[in-house]
Amino acid sequence: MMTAALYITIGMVTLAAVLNVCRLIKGPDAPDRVLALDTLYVNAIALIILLGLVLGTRLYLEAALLIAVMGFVGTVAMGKYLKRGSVIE
Amino acid sequence: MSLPLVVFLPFLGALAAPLFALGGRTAIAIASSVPALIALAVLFPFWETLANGDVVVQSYEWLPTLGLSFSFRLDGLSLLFALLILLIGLLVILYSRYYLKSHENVGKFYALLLCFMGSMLGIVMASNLLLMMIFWELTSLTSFLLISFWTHKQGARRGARMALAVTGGGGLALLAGILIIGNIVGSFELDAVLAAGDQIKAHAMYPVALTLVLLGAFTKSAQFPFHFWLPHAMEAPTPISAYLHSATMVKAGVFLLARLYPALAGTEMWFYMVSFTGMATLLLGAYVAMLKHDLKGLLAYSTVSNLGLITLLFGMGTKLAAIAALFHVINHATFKASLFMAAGIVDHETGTRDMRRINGLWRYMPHTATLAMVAASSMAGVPLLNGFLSKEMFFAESLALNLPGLWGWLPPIVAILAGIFAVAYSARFVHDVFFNGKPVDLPIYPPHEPPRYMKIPVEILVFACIMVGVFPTISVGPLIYAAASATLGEAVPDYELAVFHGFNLPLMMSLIAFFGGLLMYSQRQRFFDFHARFREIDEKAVFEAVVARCVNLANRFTGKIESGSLQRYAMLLVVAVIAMAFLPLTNLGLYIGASGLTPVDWPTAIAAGTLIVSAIITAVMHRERFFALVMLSVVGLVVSLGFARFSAPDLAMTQLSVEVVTIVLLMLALYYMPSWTPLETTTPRRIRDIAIALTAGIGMTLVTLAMLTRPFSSISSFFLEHSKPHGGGTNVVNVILVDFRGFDTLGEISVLAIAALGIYAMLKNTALTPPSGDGQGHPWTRDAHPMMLAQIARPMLPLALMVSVYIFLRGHNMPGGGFIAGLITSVALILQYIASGMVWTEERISFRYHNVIGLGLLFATVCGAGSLVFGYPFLTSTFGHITWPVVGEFEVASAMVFDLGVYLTVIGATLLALVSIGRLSPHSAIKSKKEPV
Amino acid sequence: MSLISEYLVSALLLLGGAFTLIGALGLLRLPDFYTRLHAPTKATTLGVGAIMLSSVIYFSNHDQQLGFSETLITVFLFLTAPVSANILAKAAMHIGVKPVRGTRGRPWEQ
Amino acid sequence: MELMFALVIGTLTATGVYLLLRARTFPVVVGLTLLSYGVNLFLFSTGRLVTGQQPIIGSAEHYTDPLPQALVLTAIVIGFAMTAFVVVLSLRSLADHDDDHVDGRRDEPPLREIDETEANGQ
Amino acid sequence: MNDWLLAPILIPLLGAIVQAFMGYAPISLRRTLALATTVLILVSAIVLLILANDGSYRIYAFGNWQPPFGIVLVLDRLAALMLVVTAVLGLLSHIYAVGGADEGNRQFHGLFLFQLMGLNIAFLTGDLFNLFVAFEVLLIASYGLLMHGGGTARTVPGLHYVVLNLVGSAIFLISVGMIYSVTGTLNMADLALAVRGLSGADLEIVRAGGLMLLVVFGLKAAILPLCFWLPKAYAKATAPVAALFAVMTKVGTYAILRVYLLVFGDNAGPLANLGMDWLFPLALITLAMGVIGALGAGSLKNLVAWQVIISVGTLLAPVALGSEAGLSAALFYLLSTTFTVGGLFLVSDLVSSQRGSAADRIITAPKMRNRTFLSVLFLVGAVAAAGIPPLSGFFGKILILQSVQSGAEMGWLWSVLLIGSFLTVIAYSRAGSIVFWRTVDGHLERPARLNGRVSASAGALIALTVTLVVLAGPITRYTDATAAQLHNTAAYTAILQIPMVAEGN
Amino acid sequence: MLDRLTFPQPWLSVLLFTTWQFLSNGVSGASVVMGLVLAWLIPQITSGFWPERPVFVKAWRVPAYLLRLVQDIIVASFSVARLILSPRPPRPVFVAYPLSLEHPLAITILASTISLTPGTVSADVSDDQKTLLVHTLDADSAQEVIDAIHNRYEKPLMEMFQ
Ligand code: NA
Ligand code: NA
Repeated sequence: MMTAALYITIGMVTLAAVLNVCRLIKGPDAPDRVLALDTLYVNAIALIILLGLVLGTRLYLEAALLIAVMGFVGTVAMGKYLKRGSVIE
Repeated sequence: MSLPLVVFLPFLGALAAPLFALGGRTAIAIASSVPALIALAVLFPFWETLANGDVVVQSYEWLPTLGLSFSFRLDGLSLLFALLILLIGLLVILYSRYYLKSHENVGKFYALLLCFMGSMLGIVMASNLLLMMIFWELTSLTSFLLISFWTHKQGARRGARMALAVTGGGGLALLAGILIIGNIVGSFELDAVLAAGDQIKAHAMYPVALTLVLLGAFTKSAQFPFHFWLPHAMEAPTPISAYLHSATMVKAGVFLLARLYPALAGTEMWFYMVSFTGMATLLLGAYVAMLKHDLKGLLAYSTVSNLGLITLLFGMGTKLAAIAALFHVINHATFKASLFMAAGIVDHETGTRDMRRINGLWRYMPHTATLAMVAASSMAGVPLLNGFLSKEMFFAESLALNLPGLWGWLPPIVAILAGIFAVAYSARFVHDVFFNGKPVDLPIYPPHEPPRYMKIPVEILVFACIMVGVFPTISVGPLIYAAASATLGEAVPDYELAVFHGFNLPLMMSLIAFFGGLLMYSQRQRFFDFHARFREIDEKAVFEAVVARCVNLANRFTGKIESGSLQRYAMLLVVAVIAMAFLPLTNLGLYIGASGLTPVDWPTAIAAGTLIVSAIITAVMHRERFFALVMLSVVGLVVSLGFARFSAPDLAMTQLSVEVVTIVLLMLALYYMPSWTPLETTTPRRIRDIAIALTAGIGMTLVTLAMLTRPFSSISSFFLEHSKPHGGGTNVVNVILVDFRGFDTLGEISVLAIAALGIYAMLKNTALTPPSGDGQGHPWTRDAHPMMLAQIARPMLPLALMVSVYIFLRGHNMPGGGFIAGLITSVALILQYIASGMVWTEERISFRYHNVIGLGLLFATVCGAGSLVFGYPFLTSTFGHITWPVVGEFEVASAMVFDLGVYLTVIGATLLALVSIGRLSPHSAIKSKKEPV
Repeated sequence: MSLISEYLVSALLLLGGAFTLIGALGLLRLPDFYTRLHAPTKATTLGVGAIMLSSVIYFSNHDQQLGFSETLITVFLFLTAPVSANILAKAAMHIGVKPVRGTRGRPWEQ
Repeated sequence: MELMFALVIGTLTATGVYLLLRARTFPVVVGLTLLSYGVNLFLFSTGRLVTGQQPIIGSAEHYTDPLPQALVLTAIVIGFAMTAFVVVLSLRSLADHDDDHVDGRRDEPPLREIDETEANGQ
Repeated sequence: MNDWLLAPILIPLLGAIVQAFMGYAPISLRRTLALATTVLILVSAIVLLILANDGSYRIYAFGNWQPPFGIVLVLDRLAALMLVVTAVLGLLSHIYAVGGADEGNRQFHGLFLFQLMGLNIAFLTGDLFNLFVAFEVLLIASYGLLMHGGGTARTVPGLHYVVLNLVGSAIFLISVGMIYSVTGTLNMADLALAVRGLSGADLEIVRAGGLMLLVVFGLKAAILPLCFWLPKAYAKATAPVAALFAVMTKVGTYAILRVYLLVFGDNAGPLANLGMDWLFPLALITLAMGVIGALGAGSLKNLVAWQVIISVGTLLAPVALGSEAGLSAALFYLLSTTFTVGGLFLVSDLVSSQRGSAADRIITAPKMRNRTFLSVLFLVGAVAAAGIPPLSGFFGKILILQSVQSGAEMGWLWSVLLIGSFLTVIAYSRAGSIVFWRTVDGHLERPARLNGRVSASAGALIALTVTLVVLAGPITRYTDATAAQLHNTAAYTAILQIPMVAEGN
Repeated sequence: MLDRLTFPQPWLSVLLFTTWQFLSNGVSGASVVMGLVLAWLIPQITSGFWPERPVFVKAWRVPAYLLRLVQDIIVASFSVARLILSPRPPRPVFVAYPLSLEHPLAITILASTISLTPGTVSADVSDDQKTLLVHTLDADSAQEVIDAIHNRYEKPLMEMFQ
C-alpha cells in the first residue's frame, strides 16, 4: 500500500513541478518566475525525499537539506537583484 | 686544427674589433689585418702539397645525425679563392682606414668585414656541403648588414633588404639542392659528393637538385634574372662594394659552379642552363653598364656582365673553358677591385659619383687617374693586361663551342657584342671621369689626390693586373693549375697562359671589340637616346612595391582570417570537432548497443522533459537575460536531481551548491550589464548557428546512446574493493577524491585558488558604473538590506557552520566532504553579504581570504607530504580508530586533513571571487543610507 | 513496519503530495503575483512538511533509528519561506507589478 | 532511459553551442554553463545509468562505477572556477570597452536587416 | 620510486602558497622568494634530466596506489626535456619580470609559479584525466597572467582565449569520457594496452574520442584553424608572460607526442597513427598562415606572436609523419624555437620601452636608446627564428627537412618550409630595418633606461640559441634517444608492473 | 583563556546543540560531546555576526506560541487549498498593519508568522519599522485582518519580548 501511495505522491509532486515550470515560463513578471523557481526547489526537496523512500535509503537526505539552503539563498539573491540590482554591495 | 683556424680567426677578430675601435681607425685597421695575415701564414706551408694537386682535409665531428661536420678542405680551388679573399681583404682593410670618417662606427664596420671574410673563407674551405651552406648564408647576412652600414640612407636599407631577400632566398634553394645531393650520395662530405658525380647525374632527382643549386649560385652571382640586387648593393660603402660585390662574395656563386663541377657538370641540362644564363647576364650587364651615369652603377653592371662571362665559361662544360673561368675570376677581381677603389677615391674627393658632373679629373688627381685608366684598360681587354688574356681565352672557347646549326654563331656573336660593350663602358669610365671638359658643380671642389695610403691598395692591384698581363705563367700559372686540377677533379688538359697566341680568330674578335667599343662610345648619345625610349625600371622601387604589396596582402588576408571575432573562432572550433568525430560516428552503424535500452519511468521522463524544455527556453529566450538565468537555474536543479536519481548523491549536492553560487555570480555580473541582449545577428547567421548546434547536439546524443547501451568493465572494482579496507572510508567517491586520485583534487583546488587570485587581481583596478535603475527604468529601491532578511541571516551562519562540520565529518563515509561543506559555509557567508552588506560583513571578518586559500592549499600539501616522512609517496593516506571515553570509537584519517585543505580553499576562493565583484559596487565603499538592522 | 505506521506514512505522503500539487495549482491559477505568493508559502511548504514527516516515520520504523534530519529541513523551510516571500513581494512592488483588479489597498512604493 | 538521457545531453550540448556562438558575453557564459552541464552528465554517464547503486559501501548490493562520479566532481569544481573567471573577465571587458560584445566593440550600428527582422517580428 | 619526480610540482606549489600569504610583504621579499622557487625548479628539472638520460622510465605513484588505479607521474627523456625547457624559459622570464613587469598586482608571482606547476604536471603525468587537470591548472594561471598588467588592450584577446579554452576543456572531458566508456581506464599506459584489442563500435567510439582529443591538443598547440586567438593574445600580454607562453603551445605538441605515440601509436592496431593524416596538411597550412601573418604584422610583438604559429606548423609537420628522425628533429626545433620566441618577446618589449609612443610598432620613429644592443639581440633572435645559419633555428629546420626524404610529403614539407623561411626572412628584415634603422629626427616622449637585469635575461634567452648550436651534437644525441624511446611503447607500458613501496616500510 | 569558555549567545548554543543532535540521528555520547564542543565553538566564531541579542523575557511562552503556529499553519493551508480549488475568485486586500513591537527580531517573527498563517503574507516592513504591509488573499475588510493579527500573534509576542 505504501508503495502505491509513494508512487501516487511522486506523480503528484512531479505534476506540481511541471505546473510550476509552466508558471515559470509564463511569468509574466520576473518575481513570478523567481517564485515559481523557489517553489520548484521545494518540489525538488520533496522528490529527493521520495526517492529516498523508494530506494529505502537516507543517503539522499543531506541533498534535500542542501536544496533547502541553496534554494533559499538563490531566491533571496534573485529577489535582491530584482529590486536592488547589486546582490552584494 | 690549422684549416679551421684560418676560417675562425677572422670571427675572433670580429669579436675583438669593437675593442680596438676605441683606439681609433689606425688601431682597428691594424688589428683587423692580423687575422688575415696569420691566415696567410697558416696557408703558406700548404703550397707545396697543393701545387702537386693534392688535397688537405681536416675534419671534426659536429652533428653526425645530420651528416654535418667541421671539415675543411684545402685544394687549388679553395686556395685560389682564399688568397683572393685574404689579399684583397687586406687591401680593403687598409683602404677603409682612409675611406671611413672618424665619426663613423668603425668598430661595427671592421667587425662585419671580418665576419664576412671568415664566412667567405668558410665557403671556399668547407669540405662539408652543409657546413659550406652555413657560411654561404652567413655571407648573405653580413652582406645585408654591410650594405645597410649607413642605416640612415633609405637606399642602403632597401638595397640591403633586396640583397638579403635574393641571396638569402637563393640560399634556401641551394640548401634544398644540397640536401637532395646529400641524400643521393649519402654524405655531405665533399670527397664523397665529388666522387659520386655519375651517381648524381643518373639520379631521378638530378634535375631538381641541379636547378636548386643553380638557383643558389645564380642569385649569389647576380645572374640574370636575379642580377638586379647587385647594383643596388652599391649603396654600401665603396670598400665593401669592392670587396664583397665585385671581388669575393659574388664570386661565391661561380665558386660553387667550380666546386660542384665534377658532381654536376657535363650534362646537357647543365650546359643549357648555365651557359644561357651566363650569356644573358653577360649581355645584359654590359648593355646596362653603358647606360649608368653613376660611377659605381657602371662598375656594378660591368661586374654583372663579367660574372655572366665566368658563368658562361663554366657552362660551356669544356675543361679549357673552366680554366679560362678560373683565370678570369682572378683577373676580374683585381681590375674590378682596383676600379672600385678608384671610384671610391673619386667619390671621396668629389662628393659625387655622377659622371655627368665629374669631368676632367686628370687635372686634379693624375696619379689616381693613371691607376684607374690601367685598370679600366684591363677591363676593356687591352693587351698586356690581365683582362685581355682571359677574354682572349673566352673568345677562343666561344668559337670552340659546337652548337647545332645556326646556333653555332650565337656564342661568338654574343662574345663580340659583350666585348664591344665592355670597351665602350671602360672608355666611358676613363673619358667621362678624367677628361671630357671641366667638372660641373661638385660638392667638394677642388678635388685633389687622396691620402698616400689610400692609393697603395689600388697601386698593388693595378700592379697585379700588369704583372699577370705580362707574365701570366710566372705570376698565376701554378695557382691556376692547382685550381684547375681541383676543379676538374681529373687530369688538367694542356693549355697556355700566353700573352700572345699569334694572329688568330680570337685576336680578330678582340680587335673588333676594341674598335667597335670605341665607336660605340663615340656614338653614345644615340645609344642613350635609343635607350631613353624604354621605360626605366627601378628594381628597388619594384622590389619595395612587391614587398609592400605582399605585406599589404598578408595584412589584409590576416585581418580577414584573424578577424578578432570570437564567434568565428568558436564556430571553427565546434565545426572542427564535429568534422573530426563525424566519420567514426557514422561508422558506428547501430547506435543501440548490446545491453539495449532500459525502461523509462514517468517522473524521470518528465524531469528530463522539463530539463530539455528549460534548456531550449534558455537558449531561445537568452536575450531576456534574467529569464535565461532563471531557466538556467531550473536546468541546474534538474541536473542535480538527475545525479541523485542515478546513484550519485555527492554529485547532486556538489552540482546544486555550485549552481547556486554560479547563479549569484552571474547576477553580480548582470548588475553591470545590459539586462537585454540586442538582436544583432542576421537570420542566415542564426540559422547557420542553429544548424551547427543541432549537429553537435545530435552527435552527442548518438554518442551517448551508443555508449550507454554497451556493456563495459572498468578499473573501478579496485576502488570499491579497497575503499574501506585501505582507504578507510565507505564513500568510495570521496575516497577516490582524497586518496586514490587525491592528486587530481590537489590540482582542482589549485585551479580554484588560482581562479580566485586571478579574479581578485583582475578586478583590482576595475571601475564599472552601475546602472541607476533596472532594465525597465525603475530606480533601485532604497532598502538595501531588508530587515527580515537580515534577521533570518543572523542564525543562519552558525547553523550553516554546524551543518558544514556535519557534512565535512561524514564525507569520508557518507555523501558529503570538504568541498560541499566548504560551499555551505561559503553560501552562509554570502548570505551575510547579501543580507547585511559588504561593509557590515567585512567588519566582522578578521582574516583575508587570500590567507584562507593559502592555508587550505598548505593543509592539503602538507598532509600529502606527511607520508614522505615515513618513506611513502606523496598523498599516501593512513587512518586509525581511536576510542575515547564517552565519545566512543571514532575514525581518524589523514585524508581528513587533506579534505580540510579542500574545505578552506573552497571557502577562500569562492568568497574572494564573489567579494571581489561585490567590491565593485559603489555602495560597498560608502555606508548605505540605511544601516543594516 | 507496523500496519499503523504504514497507514500513517501513506496518508502523510498522499496529503503531502496533494498539498504540493495544490500549491502548484494555486501558483498557476491565482490571478496576480500577490495572490500567487500565498500558494507556495503555505501549501507547498506544508506539503513537503508532510512528506518529510512520512519519511521520519518510515525510517524510524525501518532502521530502528529516529530520523530527525527531515525535521530540520522542514523547520528550515518554515523559517525561510516567509523571508523569501517578503523579498519577492518587495521586488514585485519595486517593479510595479499591478495587483489584480478589485484588490483593496495598494502596494507600497519601494 | 538511455535514449532519454542521451536526448538530454544532446539538448544541453545544442543549446550550449548555440549560445556560445552569440555575440554578447552574457549568453556566451550561459552557453558555456549549459555545455558544461551536458559534459558533466556525459562524463557521469560513462559509468552507465543505474538506480539506487550509490557507491557508498554498505548502502546497496551493487555499486555503480564511482570513478566517473569522482571525475565529474573534479570537473564541476574546475568548471565553476573557470566560469567565475570568465564572468569576471567579461565584466572587465565591459569596464574596458563600455560594451558587452564579445569582441569588445562599441556603438556599432546594428545591421540593417536586423532592423527589418525586428520590425517584422513585432 | 624517486621523490625527485615530485619536486618540479611541489616546489612551485609551495612557492605559490607562500606568495598567497604574502599579500602585504614588501615586494623585494616576494621577488626573492619567488625567484628562489624558480631556481629550485630549474635545479630539480636538471636533476630529472640527468636521471632520465639513462633511458629508463621512472614512475611516482601518488598515494602508493599501483597504476592504473592511482595517478602516476612518469619520467622519461621527453618529459625531462620539456621540464628543463620550461624551467629555463621560466627562470629567465621570471628574472625579466622582476625587473618591473611584476608590479601592478600582488598575485603575479603566485600565478607565475602556479603556471609552472601546471606545466610541470602536464609534462610528468601518466594519467589522461590528470592531464586534463594539469591543463586546467596551467590554463587558469595563464588566464590570470594574461590579464596581468592592466590596460584595456588585452581584455578582448584574453576573453577569446579563455572562452575558446573553456570549450576546449569541455571537448577534452567529452573525449576522456568516450575513451573511458569503452576502455574503463585512464592511465595512459593501460589505455595503450586497452586500445589495441578494440573492434566494432567500441573502436569507433574510441576513434571519435581520440580525434576529438586531437582537436583539443590542436587548440592548445594553436594549429589552424584553431590558432586565431593566439596572435593577439600573445602580442598583448605582458612581455615576460608572453615569453613564458612560448612554451604553452608546446604543451599541446607535447600532449600530441605523448598520447598519440603511446596510445594511438604504431601498435594501436586499427587506431594506429590516428589523426596524423589530418595533422600533416594542417601543420603545413598553419605554417603558411603563420608566415603570412608574420609578413603582415604591424608590430614586433605581433610578428613574434605569428612566429609562434610558424613554429607550431614547423613542429607538428614532422610529428605528424612520426618517423624517429622527424621526432628528433622536431624536438631539437622545439628547443630552439621556444627559447628564440621567448627571447624575441622580451626583446620586443625592450625595444618598445625605448621607442616612446611608437612602442614596438613597425613604423618610423625617433631613434631609440640602446639601439646597438637591442638591434644585435633582435638580429640574433630573428636569424634564429627565421632559420638562417648559423643559429639553432637553421639546424632545427635542416633536421626536419632531412627527416623526410621521399614521397609527396617531402615535396610539400620542403616547399612550404623553405618558401616559408624565405618570406620570414623578408618579414624580419623589413621589420628590423624599419624599427631599428628608419628613424626620424625628434625626441622620445618617454625616455626610459634599460635595466641591467631585464636586459641580461632577454640577452640570455637569445644567447641560448647560440648555445644550442654549440651543443648541437649532445643535444641531437639526446633527442635521437628521446625519439627512439617514444617509439618503444612497450617500455612505457611496462611501468604498470613497477612495484609500489612495500607495507611497513 | 578561561573567560573564553563562556557561551556568548546561550540561546544560539542551545539551538546549535539541539540541531547537532538532530543531525547526528540520535543522541549518543559522541554526539553530546561533539554537540557541546560545537555549541561552544561556533558562537565564538560567529558572535560578531549577531550583534543584537534577542532577550526572551518569558521563554516558557514560546512552546505555546509554536503550537498555535503549527495549528494555524495546517488550518491556513487547508483554507488556501480550498480557495485555490474553488472557482470563486479571491478578494485580496493590502493591509497596512500598525506595529506595536519594536525589536527587529520580534517584528520578523511576527511577519513570518503572518506569512505562514491563513491567507496573509507580509509584503513589507516600513522604513521606520512602525508599519507592516500585509497582503491578504481573501478578506472582508482590512480591520478584520488587523484585529486578528493583533490578538492572535502580536500580543503573545509582546509578552515574550517585553
Ligand atoms: Na663625366
Ligand atoms: Na499568513
